[in-house]
Amino acid sequence: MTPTDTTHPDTAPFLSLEAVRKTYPGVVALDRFSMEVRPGEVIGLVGENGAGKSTLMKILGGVTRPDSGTITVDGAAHDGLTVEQSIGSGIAFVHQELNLFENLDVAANIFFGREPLKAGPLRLVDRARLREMVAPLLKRVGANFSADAPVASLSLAQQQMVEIAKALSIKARLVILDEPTSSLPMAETEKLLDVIKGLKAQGISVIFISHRLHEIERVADRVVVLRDGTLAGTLAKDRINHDEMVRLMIGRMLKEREKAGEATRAPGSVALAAEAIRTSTYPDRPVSIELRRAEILGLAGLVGSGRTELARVLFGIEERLAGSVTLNGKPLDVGSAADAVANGIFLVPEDRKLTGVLLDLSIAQNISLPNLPAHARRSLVSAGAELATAEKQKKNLGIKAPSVLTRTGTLSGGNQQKVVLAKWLAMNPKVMILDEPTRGIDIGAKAEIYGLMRALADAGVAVLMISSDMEEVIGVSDRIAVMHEGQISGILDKDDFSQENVLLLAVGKKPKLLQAAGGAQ
Amino acid sequence: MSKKDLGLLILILVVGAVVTAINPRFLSAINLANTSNLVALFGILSIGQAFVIITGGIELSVGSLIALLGTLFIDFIAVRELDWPLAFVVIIVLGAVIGFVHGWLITRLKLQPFVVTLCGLLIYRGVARFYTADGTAGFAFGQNFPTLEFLTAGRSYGLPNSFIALIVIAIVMWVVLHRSVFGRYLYAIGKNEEAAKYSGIRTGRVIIAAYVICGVLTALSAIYFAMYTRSISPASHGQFYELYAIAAAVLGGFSLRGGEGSLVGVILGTVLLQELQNLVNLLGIPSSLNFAVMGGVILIGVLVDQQWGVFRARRRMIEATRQNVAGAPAE
Amino acid sequence: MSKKDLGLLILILVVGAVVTAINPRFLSAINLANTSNLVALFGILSIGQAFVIITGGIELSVGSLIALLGTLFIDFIAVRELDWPLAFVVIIVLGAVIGFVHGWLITRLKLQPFVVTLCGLLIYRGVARFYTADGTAGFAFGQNFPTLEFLTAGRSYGLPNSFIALIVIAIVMWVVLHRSVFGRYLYAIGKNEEAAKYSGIRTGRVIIAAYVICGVLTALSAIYFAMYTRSISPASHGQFYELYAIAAAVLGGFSLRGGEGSLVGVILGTVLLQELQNLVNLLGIPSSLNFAVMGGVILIGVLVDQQWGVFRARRRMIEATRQNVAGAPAE
Amino acid sequence: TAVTRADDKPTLAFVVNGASDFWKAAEAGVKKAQGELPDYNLELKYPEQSSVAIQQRLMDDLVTAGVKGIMVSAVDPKTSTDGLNKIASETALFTTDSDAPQTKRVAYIGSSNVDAGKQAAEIAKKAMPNGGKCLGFVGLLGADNAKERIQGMKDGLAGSKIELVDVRGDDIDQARAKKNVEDALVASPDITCMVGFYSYNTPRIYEALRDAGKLGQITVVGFDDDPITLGGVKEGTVAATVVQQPFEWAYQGMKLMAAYLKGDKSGIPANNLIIIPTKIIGKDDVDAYAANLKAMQGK
Ligand SMILES: Nc1ncnc2c1ncn2[C@@H]1O[C@H](COP(=O)(O)OP(=O)(O)OP(=O)(O)O)[C@@H](O)[C@H]1O
Ligand SMILES: Nc1ncnc2c1ncn2[C@@H]1O[C@H](COP(=O)(O)OP(=O)(O)OP(=O)(O)O)[C@@H](O)[C@H]1O
Ligand SMILES: [Mg+2]
Ligand SMILES: [Mg+2]
Repeated sequence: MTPTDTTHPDTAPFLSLEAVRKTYPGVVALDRFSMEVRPGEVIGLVGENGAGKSTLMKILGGVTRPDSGTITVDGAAHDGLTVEQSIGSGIAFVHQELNLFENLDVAANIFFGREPLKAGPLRLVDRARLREMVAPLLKRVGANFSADAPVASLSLAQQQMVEIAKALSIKARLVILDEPTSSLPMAETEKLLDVIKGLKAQGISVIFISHRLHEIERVADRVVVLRDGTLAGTLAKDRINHDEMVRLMIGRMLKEREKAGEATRAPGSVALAAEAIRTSTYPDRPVSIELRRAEILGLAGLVGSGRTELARVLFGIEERLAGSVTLNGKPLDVGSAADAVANGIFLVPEDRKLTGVLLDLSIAQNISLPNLPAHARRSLVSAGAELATAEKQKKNLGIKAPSVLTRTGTLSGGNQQKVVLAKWLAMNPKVMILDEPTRGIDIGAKAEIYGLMRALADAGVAVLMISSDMEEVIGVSDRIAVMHEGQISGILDKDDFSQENVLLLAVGKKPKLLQAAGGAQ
Repeated sequence: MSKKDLGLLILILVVGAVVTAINPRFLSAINLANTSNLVALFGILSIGQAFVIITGGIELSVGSLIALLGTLFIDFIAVRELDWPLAFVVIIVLGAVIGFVHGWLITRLKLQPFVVTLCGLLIYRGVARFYTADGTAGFAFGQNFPTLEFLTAGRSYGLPNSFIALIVIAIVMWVVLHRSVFGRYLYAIGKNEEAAKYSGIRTGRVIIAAYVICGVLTALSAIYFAMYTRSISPASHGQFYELYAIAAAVLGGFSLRGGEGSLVGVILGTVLLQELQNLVNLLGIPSSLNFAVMGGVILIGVLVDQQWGVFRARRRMIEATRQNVAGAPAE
Repeated sequence: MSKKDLGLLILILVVGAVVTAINPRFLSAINLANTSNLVALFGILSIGQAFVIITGGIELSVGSLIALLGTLFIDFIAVRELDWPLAFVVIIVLGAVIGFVHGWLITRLKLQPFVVTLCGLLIYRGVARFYTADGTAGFAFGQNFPTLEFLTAGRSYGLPNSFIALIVIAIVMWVVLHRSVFGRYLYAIGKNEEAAKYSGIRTGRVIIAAYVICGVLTALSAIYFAMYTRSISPASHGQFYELYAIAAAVLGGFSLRGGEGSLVGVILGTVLLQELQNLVNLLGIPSSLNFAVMGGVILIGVLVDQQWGVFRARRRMIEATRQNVAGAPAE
Repeated sequence: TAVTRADDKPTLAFVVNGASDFWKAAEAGVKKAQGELPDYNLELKYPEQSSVAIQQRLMDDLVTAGVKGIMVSAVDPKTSTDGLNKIASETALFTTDSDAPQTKRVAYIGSSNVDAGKQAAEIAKKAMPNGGKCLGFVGLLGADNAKERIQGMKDGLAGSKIELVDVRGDDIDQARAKKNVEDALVASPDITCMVGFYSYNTPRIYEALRDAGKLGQITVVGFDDDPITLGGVKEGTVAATVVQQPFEWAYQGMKLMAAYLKGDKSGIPANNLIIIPTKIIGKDDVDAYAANLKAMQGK
């Protein structure tokens, strides 16, 4: 395949990569990769999970060194960059995994490493100026929190915004955004896309990585597609479209678009019901929700609307302050995640690195962990049983890894997510709660996960899917519940699904319903 | 046996060979028996510590506990004239209860292990000293407990019975740590407690169990130590033993961050430490250098292990690269 | 001053009031001067420890370092008859070098702080004991160093000069920790070293600097302690002082996980610990209970702090609920 | 211990150098003196650790608390001159156990460690007329009392065919104390005599020898009066032991101090030294000594 590159033939690239190669033990993450960045262009970078996108960006950010190849910045060739060189060359980097200091406030985080100083040898921080400098940045990303807020008190999405503000604060020539929207809901995503356009207008280049191809379609001037660590092709502005990107990414057309398929059976009886429960974030807002068997209930809402909190309470990780929960009509006391698991209520958490998987354990050990007694005889773990289960799940879910004994930490994000799913699928779910299940997951895997969710529902499992991706919520759910400031503001039936309705409910307004009798109140 | 453990074993053998060359009595049956007795006493202690360290915790109070429980044990049987099996059970139960309280404070009240057990270190010794009014707990002359003494300080077939006890305990604990569901939970919690919780493990209970195991083994070794010295000044008995136990675990490849280490390792670590102490006496090195020798060897051991790891990782990477290059044309 | 520090201050004042009620001599000028002198000595030590703890590290060797550096200092000026300012500088530089080596081993060779400094604990005391052949380092009868003695053990306006030194050091270190870029990096590294690295901070250098600061302050307090006792048996001098320093930091709100704590906190922690020691002696509590009292108070302090946090969070929640119920009809 | 109040009867304190059973007899002496001195509060104080700084701190606090007289067994008397002088300037300071002659202390009451060492040499010479090789065991090699006892013994042995080859330290860790004896039996099989310089060393020697089946084959010279030591003496497996008389130090010392504070200085000799000699306890005296000890301790 010959890469075609027709953008901006007139402006000279200020940054270029030549034949870059990077290997990890047993994996070639990047090979024979070349690419150029010109001033003021927005490059969309796409590829399946594990294609090497983050690796590439880490090389540009100076976090990892390539094994071979050259990086040329302003005519100077390097074997690899250091973080300082990278920052010095005007490269700002928002990492895929968040890198904030919870014990510092927002302002300190944004200008971390570049604090304005008072005069004098002591290198004291000029706190007044710092605050002045932060205010416009927060406004630009549309933050709803103050510069003095400790980062520990922010939600994941809000932290994502801090990261973006941080990247904007650098007088950058190139801003790298590694999946910045993966945990951003609709409104904030819009703002981010505007920010990208603004950067472009100022002549700043952007490399934008996302698995949400429609976002790429909207802002990219050029799309670079990675497959298995090599350049699969480049698409000029006029050739950027969904199907073409998918074809280059996975080497064939995807039959199904990212949908879960229609329900094949009618929703069953209520499986899990929560009645007037209160969470610690919104102790004043009782929430009630019913999950039916054989149904995918989508849960939408704005940042910090309390969806994750609800999921955590249902899973028993967080304390329930009030209210009751019933499973199949019987009262249920979930005091801990162990109780939930024992009752077949499983959670795929939002933050897989910290809570989803144990990065240091092998795939097999991760999969067997919640159900270890079943893989043991007389309390002694049977390695054979463990491997058998893992192999089966690896095959079922198509987990890409050298073997089930591979350390989970070396897998790409998408494959890690599949490991999380695998451990629950290996058991017998009654209720499956998925918090942003496709966060950071490539399009092929997404389709697979949607398929899995549908298969679960078809098998009679009650599925609750929390998602900030509008297309996903509408495309996958059988019903959609929307949360607004800690409460369910309405439930939409399939006929009433529309972006507008979900957004209206998310900001606490009434939706436009086909039948006046349905859903929300 | 892992490569790490093998390295440690080789170190132990090399040191042993050098000492034997200088003073062949090192290998005499009596010296081996003496040393293996102390290996047993410290080994039991260190296995307990290892169970806590693997969860990412630490138990600093074991030295003080050895003083307190030893004092109580001797007081029970020598002064209060309890039957020794009863006293034995009471002490073990006390160890378990103290371990439970530590675990409970750490998991339920979310205090840091270092803080809880540091307070334990201060409190238990104080209580022991108060209990004897800063005196000594010991047996009267001629006071004898033949069965107890045989079990703790006696020998069978030339082997100290304490060492036989260590072997039994080590085998049981090896199975628990490396083969059982509980052991797997310990490792998982040590690696990432939060994620273990999200996998439905009752992490609190598992951690408490680890502290209880540590408490029980510490109590057991407290009894052994008491029967070895037969006299206890609570102000100094067992001082710094937590450091011995931690050092043995660290030498044996445990990471204080949790989630790493093997049972064989901690035993080998104990053996090396006792070998060093033995060596200082046998070679007539000034006693003042005892600790310095210990510190130096631990540092060198850890350094070599670390540098060896770096070297191996680098070599593996180079090999992987080579393989890939070789495999490339075939694609 | 944070709420945590305020709580500690109140505790100190309450304890002080109770002690005064029982024995009014607690507030006598001489007692306050004696106690503030020890607060100064331990305070300087604890500030150093705090800088290391904030990075998520720990420095266990300070007790042994105090023995080693104190021994050398007295030996230099009393036996080798170096000029004391020269000896002073040499000791401070030695402290810095040792701190540097610790930091270097931890950051460059990636050893765990606990392990490195545990080895330090063992080695430095051994070296000190070897240096004096297990003897005592002390001044000959009538040997006097008026200026040095005035600076270290003298008083100005009734205040011990050591305490004045502590105040100066505390102010400087407060600015460094809470207002400077370096201080901010320390907090950041303590919380998330990886992220700090990604932000282009040379985390290695910052951490090494923290250990150097700790080494320098430890060396300084070693000199103060030497001039306070004027005699050092390296086998016991400074034993357990690392625990005092760590305890002061923990009482002062530091987390051993790093990234938390304030300079005011560690000073207040030191004051409370010294107040407790003073109280035990003044109220005629058996000294055997000294450590137990210390341990008990630390445990209670940490527990109250922890439970108070939980309680406040819950109260806030209940209030929020109530507000909402009240506000509901208005919606 | 009673709470010391500012307005109470004057308090006299006996400050020891560390926690040890050795001082139990002194406690008994203080108790007996208390019975005869109703106008005073007598206290015996243990510092929580055997260290100069902590003992100094304890004495500073006692002075603050209004103590009128202190009798101290200083941790490090030779070099603590200034600290002790500071105390002496505010209260009547007496030293015991080991003297600090360069300080302004009123008097020293105790025994001579050098003499005690010489007595140990006497025991050895009597038990081994044909000479032999001795190995010593002690807690803190650097401590003054250890150094003086060792020196005294060496002086006493000078000219005889007995030699003190080495002294091993154990940092007051009893497990190490016992292991040191075990290791010594392995490392130097030609040893014919062992000396326990600290009170707990002799019992550890006794037990290690018993475990090794060598009781009676090796001459044991003891110090102090641990029950096991006395038992060994009685049994004949410990040649003899050199005992100090802390009971007398405390009893006589406290009475002397009380008299001194009342202005009666007649009890203080010109050289300010009140030596209560150490005694050798052999097989013949051991029963009487043990009975007396028991009576003193009120057991
Ligand atoms: N530290 C590491 N050690 C070993 N292998 C690694 C490491 N980091 C990445 N890899 C491997 O390198 C390959 C590329 O990973 P990379 O993170 O660049 O993928 P990605 O395209 O960003 O995927 P995603 O969309 O899931 O984020 C993967 O196979 C991954 O398993
Ligand atoms: N660790 C935390 N400490 C304090 N407040 C938090 C924390 N995590 C989240 N919050 C707050 O709790 C509220 C609800 O957050 P939650 O994560 O449940 O929302 P969500 O609807 O899942 O949104 P998101 O899209 O961010 O996941 C938000 O206001 C957020 O600021
Ligand atoms: Mg990635
Ligand atoms: Mg969420």
